[in-house]
Amino acid sequence: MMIRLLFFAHLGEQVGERQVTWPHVPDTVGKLKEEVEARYGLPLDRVMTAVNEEYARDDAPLQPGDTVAFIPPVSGG
Amino acid sequence: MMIRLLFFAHLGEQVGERQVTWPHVPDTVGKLKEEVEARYGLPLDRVMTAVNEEYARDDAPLQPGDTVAFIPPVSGG
Amino acid sequence: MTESLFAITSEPISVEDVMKKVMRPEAGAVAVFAGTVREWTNGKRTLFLQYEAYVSMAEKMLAQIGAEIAEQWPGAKTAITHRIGRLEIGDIAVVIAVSSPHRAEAYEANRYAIERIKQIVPIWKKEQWEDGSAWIGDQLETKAYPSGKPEVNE
Amino acid sequence: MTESLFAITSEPISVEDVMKKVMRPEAGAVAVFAGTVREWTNGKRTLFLQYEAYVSMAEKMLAQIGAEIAEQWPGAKTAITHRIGRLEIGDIAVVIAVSSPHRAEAYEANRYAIERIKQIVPIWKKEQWEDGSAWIGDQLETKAYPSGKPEVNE
Repeated sequence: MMIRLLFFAHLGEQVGERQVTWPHVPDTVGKLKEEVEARYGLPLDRVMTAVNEEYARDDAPLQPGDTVAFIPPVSGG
Repeated sequence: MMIRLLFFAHLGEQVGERQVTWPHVPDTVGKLKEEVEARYGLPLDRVMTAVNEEYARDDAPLQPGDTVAFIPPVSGG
Repeated sequence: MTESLFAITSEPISVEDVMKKVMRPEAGAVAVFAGTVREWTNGKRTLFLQYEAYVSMAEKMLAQIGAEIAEQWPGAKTAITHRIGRLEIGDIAVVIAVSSPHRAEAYEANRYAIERIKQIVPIWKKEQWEDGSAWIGDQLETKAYPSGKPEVNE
Repeated sequence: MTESLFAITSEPISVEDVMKKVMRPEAGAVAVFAGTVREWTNGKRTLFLQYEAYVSMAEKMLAQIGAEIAEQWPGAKTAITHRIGRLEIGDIAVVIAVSSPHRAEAYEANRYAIERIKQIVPIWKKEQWEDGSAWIGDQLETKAYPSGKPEVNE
């Protein structure tokens, strides 16, 4: 019962890893964000979240095996 | 005392030549257009005129040695 | 390919060659427009096109468009190449490249350029359809000039 | 170069390859945008850039932009390639090509694409200046999202 977390750009540098296995499955994206903020001391209020490569809102539910990506404001182009 | 006339696109086909030496120098572009219309039976009312590669109005004067181009509505691009 | 920023050519146009003429360290955006020979127009099939130009004047008018753009969008740099002669379906007839520090000007200036080409640059196309041919510009299938003639700078 | 219409690559981008993916007999216009690495921004000198992407999702989001364009401008066809890794001044970071029967849609759809890329495609750039470096996107020099976050399709 776990999920995979991905951290990009400055988040990857701050966490020190770009992929992390999260050992349990919070009910929602919002709950996971609170846990991640507490664990790494990262403010995630301006960070988007994608579940399995689709943008997801804080009330989106999580399932075992999901990949959750933390996506800071993008700057491509 | 002559000028050179250039005919483009369908005008060149109707006149049968793309360059013509005109044996005298009318006072203005407008006068020249009337003479050319009469000589070749060409309606020039939608045709622009350029004198020495610059667009010119009907009241523009002509000088010996000028090159006058008759420019139908353009369709480049 | 010519080094000139504004050129009429009877050879195929390299889009990258035209782009390279305007790329530079202070520009972060390049907008490019390529006009190609379309097969179908209003249900009529084109077989090929023939373009004719008053070459010397056409190059001057292209350069004038570049100057108008530099005045209207400071920092924008323009290159335009137009092909003449016989063009087949899919061939590129014109390439316009505009570079600028930021993208909004590059798009706007590029679009200005194509509209101006269709107003003031002495180039004509003759359509060869399955059932005949005609010079475009004084035919019913083209737009009329709003004022009856292209705008002349006075 | 990949055959896919929507690609993330760590290789230099060929503008003509991206264009060719959208050229077709029914299109008379191709609008292309190339975003390049600019040396100076607000008086600050960039030495080089580093782009990072969430590659699999970024390609999906590029394809989504192409689908949005096809819906909004029927007849328009889009190809987008974005480069990642280290880019030098003048290098092309992104190429967007949109073909359409007539030019207005090609310009409009192309501009829509670059604005959407900057909203929804998970790609980030890290600026290397003379006096330091920073990820762009949460820095003061970038725009804030009007709504605090990119628009999410719900």
